[in-house]
Amino acid sequence: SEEESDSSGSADSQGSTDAPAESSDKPYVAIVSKGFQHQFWQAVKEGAEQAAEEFDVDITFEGPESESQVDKQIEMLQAALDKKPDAIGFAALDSQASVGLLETAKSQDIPIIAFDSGVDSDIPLATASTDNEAAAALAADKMAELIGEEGKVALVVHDQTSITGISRRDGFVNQIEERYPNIEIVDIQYGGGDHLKSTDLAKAIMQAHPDLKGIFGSNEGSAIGVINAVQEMNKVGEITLVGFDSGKQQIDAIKNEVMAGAVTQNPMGIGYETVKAAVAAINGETVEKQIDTGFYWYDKENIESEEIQSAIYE
Amino acid sequence: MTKLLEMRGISKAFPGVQALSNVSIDLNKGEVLALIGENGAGKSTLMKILTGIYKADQGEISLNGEKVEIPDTKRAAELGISMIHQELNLMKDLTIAENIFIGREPKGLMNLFIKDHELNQMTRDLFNQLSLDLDPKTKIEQLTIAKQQMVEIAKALSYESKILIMDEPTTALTEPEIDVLFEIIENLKKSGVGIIYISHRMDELKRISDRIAIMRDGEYVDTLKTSETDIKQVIHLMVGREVYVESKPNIQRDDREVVLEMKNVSTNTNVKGVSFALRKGEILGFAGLMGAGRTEVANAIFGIDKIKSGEIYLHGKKVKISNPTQAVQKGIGFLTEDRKHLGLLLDMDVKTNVTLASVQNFQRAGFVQEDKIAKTAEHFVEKLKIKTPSIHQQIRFLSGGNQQKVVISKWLLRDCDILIFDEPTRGIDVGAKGEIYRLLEDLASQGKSIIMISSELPEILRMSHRIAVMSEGRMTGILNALDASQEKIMELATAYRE
Amino acid sequence: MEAPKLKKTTGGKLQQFLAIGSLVVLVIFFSIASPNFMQWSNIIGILLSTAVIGILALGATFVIITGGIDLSVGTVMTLSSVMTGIIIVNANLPLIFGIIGGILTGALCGMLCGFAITKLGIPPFVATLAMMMIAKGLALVISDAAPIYFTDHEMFSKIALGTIIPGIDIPNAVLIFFILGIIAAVILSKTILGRFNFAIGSNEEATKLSGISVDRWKIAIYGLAGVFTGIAGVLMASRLNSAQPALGQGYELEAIAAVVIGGTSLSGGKGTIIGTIIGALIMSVLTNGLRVLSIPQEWQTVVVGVVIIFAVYMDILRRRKK
Amino acid sequence: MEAPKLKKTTGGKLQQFLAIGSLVVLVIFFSIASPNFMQWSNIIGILLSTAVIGILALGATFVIITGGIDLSVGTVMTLSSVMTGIIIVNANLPLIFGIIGGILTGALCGMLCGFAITKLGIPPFVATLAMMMIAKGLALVISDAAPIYFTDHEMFSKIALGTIIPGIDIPNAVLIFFILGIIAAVILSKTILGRFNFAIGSNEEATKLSGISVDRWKIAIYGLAGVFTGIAGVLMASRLNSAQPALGQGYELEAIAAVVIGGTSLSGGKGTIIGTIIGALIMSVLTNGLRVLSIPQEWQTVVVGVVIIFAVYMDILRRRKK
Ligand SMILES: Nc1ncnc2c1ncn2[C@@H]1O[C@H](COP(=O)(O)OP(=O)(O)OP(=O)(O)O)[C@@H](O)[C@H]1O
Ligand SMILES: Nc1ncnc2c1ncn2[C@@H]1O[C@H](COP(=O)(O)OP(=O)(O)OP(=O)(O)O)[C@@H](O)[C@H]1O
Ligand SMILES: [Mg+2]
Ligand SMILES: [Mg+2]
Repeated sequence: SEEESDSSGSADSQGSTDAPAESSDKPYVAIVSKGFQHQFWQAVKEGAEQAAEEFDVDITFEGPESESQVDKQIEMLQAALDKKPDAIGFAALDSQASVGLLETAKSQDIPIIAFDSGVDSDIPLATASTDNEAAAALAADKMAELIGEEGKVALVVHDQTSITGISRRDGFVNQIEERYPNIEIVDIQYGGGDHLKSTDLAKAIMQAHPDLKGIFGSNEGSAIGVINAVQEMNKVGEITLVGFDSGKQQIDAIKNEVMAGAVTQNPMGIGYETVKAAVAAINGETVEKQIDTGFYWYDKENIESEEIQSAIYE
Repeated sequence: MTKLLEMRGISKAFPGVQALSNVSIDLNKGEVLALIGENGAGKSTLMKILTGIYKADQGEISLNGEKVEIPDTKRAAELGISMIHQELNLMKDLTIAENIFIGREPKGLMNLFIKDHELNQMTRDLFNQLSLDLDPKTKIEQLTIAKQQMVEIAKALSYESKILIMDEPTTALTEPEIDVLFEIIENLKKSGVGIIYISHRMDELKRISDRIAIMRDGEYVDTLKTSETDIKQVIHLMVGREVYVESKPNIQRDDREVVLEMKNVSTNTNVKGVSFALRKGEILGFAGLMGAGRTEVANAIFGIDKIKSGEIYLHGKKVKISNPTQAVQKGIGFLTEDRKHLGLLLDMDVKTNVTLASVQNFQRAGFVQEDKIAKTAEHFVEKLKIKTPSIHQQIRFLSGGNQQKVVISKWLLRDCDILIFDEPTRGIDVGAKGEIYRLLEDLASQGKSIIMISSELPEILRMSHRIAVMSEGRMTGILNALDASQEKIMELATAYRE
Repeated sequence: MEAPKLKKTTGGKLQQFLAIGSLVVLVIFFSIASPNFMQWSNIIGILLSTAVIGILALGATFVIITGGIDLSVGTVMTLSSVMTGIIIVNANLPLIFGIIGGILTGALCGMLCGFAITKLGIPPFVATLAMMMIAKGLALVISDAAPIYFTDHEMFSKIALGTIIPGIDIPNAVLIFFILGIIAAVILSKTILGRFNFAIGSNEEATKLSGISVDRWKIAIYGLAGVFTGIAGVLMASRLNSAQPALGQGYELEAIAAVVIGGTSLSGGKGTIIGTIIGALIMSVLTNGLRVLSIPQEWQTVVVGVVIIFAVYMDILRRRKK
Repeated sequence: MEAPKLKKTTGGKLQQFLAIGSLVVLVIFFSIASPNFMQWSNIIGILLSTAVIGILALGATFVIITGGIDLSVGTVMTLSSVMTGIIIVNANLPLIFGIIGGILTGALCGMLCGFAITKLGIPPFVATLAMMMIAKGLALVISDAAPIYFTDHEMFSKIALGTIIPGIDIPNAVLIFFILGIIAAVILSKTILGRFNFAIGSNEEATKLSGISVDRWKIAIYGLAGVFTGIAGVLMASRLNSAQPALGQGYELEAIAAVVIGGTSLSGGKGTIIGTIIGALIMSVLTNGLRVLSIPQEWQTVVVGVVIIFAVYMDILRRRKK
């Protein structure tokens, strides 16, 4: 889709996202995501763009600035509908709040493909997602293993109310509580995914609990905050860090053994599968209802493996 | 007979200043009591106590023989006391009518909705009584200071109070408005209203006051019957020393070089084809009625108002001055008539205000030389007898007249070749006026050229070498001081008035 | 005082008429640029997305005209919707109680701000900043940091999204916004409260000297703004069919921006409701238009910034010409 | 007449001395409440977390004293760090170019705001709001919405986290903050720029009529504030060892809050640098202390809100007593 420069004349630098539906005969898939600035969503976008090129469709990709902006996302979905797309990819910040628009889409015969944590409704034809809770539970298992199944751990979570924040937090906490009675969760704080705030916050947690054995950072920004914190407090090696998502700093920290390892979803896979399913739906093909894009634990040992390399991003 | 008002033994200290100590005055029905004293003597403070703005430390107030407490302005209004403040206190974004009847609007429907039509009609009726010609729906910010002053007066009158305080009501007014005001005062007297009248214009005292109460340095001096005293004596009691009265020799400066010339200048504001020349060492008086456009001429010179047509020459060279910075760089200084809004940094101290226009001269490599500033400020405080506890005092806390002296100092310090003084003695006491006259004359004799806009004809006549008279934006004549008189000026000033 | 201040003379009404100009230009531009823009559903979408911010902005207009500012509107709105949710869903009381409860929450928060500002002398910025934080925390505390869903109270979502005029597909939220706009305009221009509002913003000292109890009126004004905030909260909850406890932060800036773009001065004393409505519409037309044009999101913010400068500058030029 | 004079001269110092009071009370409280609070590492942590916001607040102090406001500091800071990243990492130029580039970016954005405010007559709120959006978008555009990592430029992280004084474990960022504080205080109180800054904030019209080119000075002041913003951006990038293009929004409110809590008046003409520093410290001590006490986060915001009201009220009471 890069070749066409559109009528509004604004866009070449941003590659394929700016293709307007009306200036092309290609099918158009509007993707409304949960975010767009953060690395994770940029990786989803990249996967989606890959698929768009492969299947020769136009896409647009947008999302609100933070995962609490339920209403902004709805406005984006509304605007997307008004553009009469051939299909919509949608990762709901709050499924309930979007029910009305999803029904509108259904009545207009616009197929919906859900992605990321999905949409709690039977309107979407397919859902390309991973199980955040299970992924966080895996992180909890790894944490427990690394600290010898006992001691104090804390969480730095990116959001207190969004689905990803809640399910990663709960996935981790529940797993620890169910499986590892000797591990105590001493603190859960929320840093909004802001690297700097997460750093200061993780430092305060370490300050409050000098005997802390591990910290889990629930997304890239939180994980980097945790990494910065142990470095600034000179406690590298003393505290076991488990992260989530990827990104260069996290990968480096894992390679340098500052962080023990992290769970990653497959954001590019999510984006790719979403568009792929959308194209299939446009062409009237049947699509698989659940497309599990998976999640992986990666650490120093397996980071170079092909499977991991395809799931992580720098 | 019981007095309408008695204030007994009033004392008031501001942190560090004894503004009033043991002051007593009284007022009869149907009487005008003039309250005079130097700048900072405590006149305004005394009146603010009477209207509940300040609380006296000591002393009592009785109305018709009954002791009263006045904790706030609301109570004062209820007791039938209203005041025209020295500093304008209007809400500039509201209309004239809205200002005058604020808090007393005619209300309909559940006492929530304002009947604007009625409100405007009430205002019109009021203006008719006072023979004022203003549209009630005009916003205050569109009015000149003089008109704002008239609105303040109308507002105070609208309360139909038993006691009316006028704190320097005429500083912004010209003769015709003053005549109107005095006529109003006569009528009020007849209906039994007691009036306390504060002014620094000594010539007014004889015209309207019945008695004169004199204050000095926060203390009560004496009360005299106007008919039994002469002004000289009053001034002496008030100032406690001789004042500068010597009248300048009216030398003509026609032979001198022309430093500033306006040729047929018009602006979008209120200047219509004005031409005049200002010579070196000359004091050129600008006379005219309110709204004549004198301030606007100054604005045009100073680069505040855009010039639509015509030219300005400085030292024979045509110049274009598009903002005040350029004007000052070209050696022009402008003392504005609205000192509160356009002249002073009220929250800053005396020394900063005095040196504001010349900070460049008090710096080395961008750093301000505080000691030099302090020394200079001290010098001016002394020279102009600015009554302030120190040069570190915030301007806000100075009395009106002393604030004016600070603005004058600012321009004296700047050392401009051409100085435009718009109402320079506004609110300044007789003693200090004398000092300022002397200063202006000194400046002129040093070769500075001065445009002095003033609404006080005696002042204009006394100070000017020549007198330019304006009417409705036009220059109607330039008189030689030697053959000028009040009558000739008024004739020219009303040339374009019907 | 005359010369530098002479900028404002006549043309108050004309000027607003012209401020609509910027809006019209935007609408025309987007209509030409994209056939999808000028569609009933999109227009309704724009109006719907204006409603909540617009109502916040209506309240903020009153506060800003006093010369104050209200940073708390975003999170107080959230607190109001959570309160509505608790009353309706958790306590299972009739809708009307929830609605009134939400509005009262807003009013109470507003009056508390007014109290802190007048009686304690805290600057409006600080007082409302503190209220912003307090409301944000409380919304999370009382909701247990989880959304409250109105799914079992079907009527509730009709408040915002139902259509009361048969045949015409205008959601109630939009109607409510315009009705509130009219009410706000009437309050501001025809009532005592409006008059004192301008008087306080114009010269608080002089207003006080005129014997008006400025403190009490200010508390009333902040309380009134709180009522608008509360209504916005209820509408937000209804529209999302859920009370979202983490929403709202950042809305205060959007609301203030709408007010200021609409020509109300942050230094107080000047402002109009119609200006605020136009300001809010400019913002949402711009956001929507750029989305419909599929401009990349990072460029959207840049364009919005540039257009705001441009629109306000045009407005200033027009006024100067007067 | 000592007293009113006292306010401005000796009292000025006394009052700030007392504003420190609130800070001291907080510190003592937290020290007693948690043994983990009063530890060197935590003190340093607090100071480090104050540095970035604190430096933004230093710049904002100048702007606020003119009677203006700068909403763009958060995202301009981000834009500056991205610019630094592009110069150092993408263009592979020496560190110093990156640092200067970042600072100049801040200065340029500041001056552009100043230009829009003075020459176009756009109100500061609108102009800087627009700049906020523009900078936000541009940061994403030029970084391709991806962080830029300084991992191959090891020295870079030393700018914020290295220690220049041998033996004493104070990170450079903290030193830089205090040095900038001193510089800012000197500029504000000893230079012409500072003098005109106060004059403009006190009465812009009167300043103009005294022949001072207010426009030029204002542009300079916004530019100076931009320099501080740029420095904050570089430090931020150094501390995170990466330029994060999506950060920064919201920092402007924290910076302004620090300024205002420090006693600087939003209506201009009044303010001190030491007040701003104390304001910033109060905020970060409070945040840190509550975290160290492991107070649940939703309650933290509530407590911060209440304490801010309380601290400012104490300050007002003390001043009134004078
Ligand atoms: N609010 C205040 N705080 C401190 N000092 C004040 C305050 N108000 C007045 N003063 C001081 O009290 C004294 C009396 O001031 P006041 O305004 O009553 O003088 P005045 O007689 O009205 O002078 P003028 O003729 O110049 O108007 C002055 O020294 C003044 O500086
Ligand atoms: N008929 C009018 N209608 C509206 N505005 C007017 C009218 N006449 C004059 N003005 C305004 O009044 C101002 C000029 O009056 P102003 O009183 O300042 O003149 P002046 O000669 O300087 O008198 P003063 O001695 O009072 O300063 C200008 O702002 C002008 O626009
Ligand atoms: Mg006085
Ligand atoms: Mg005049």
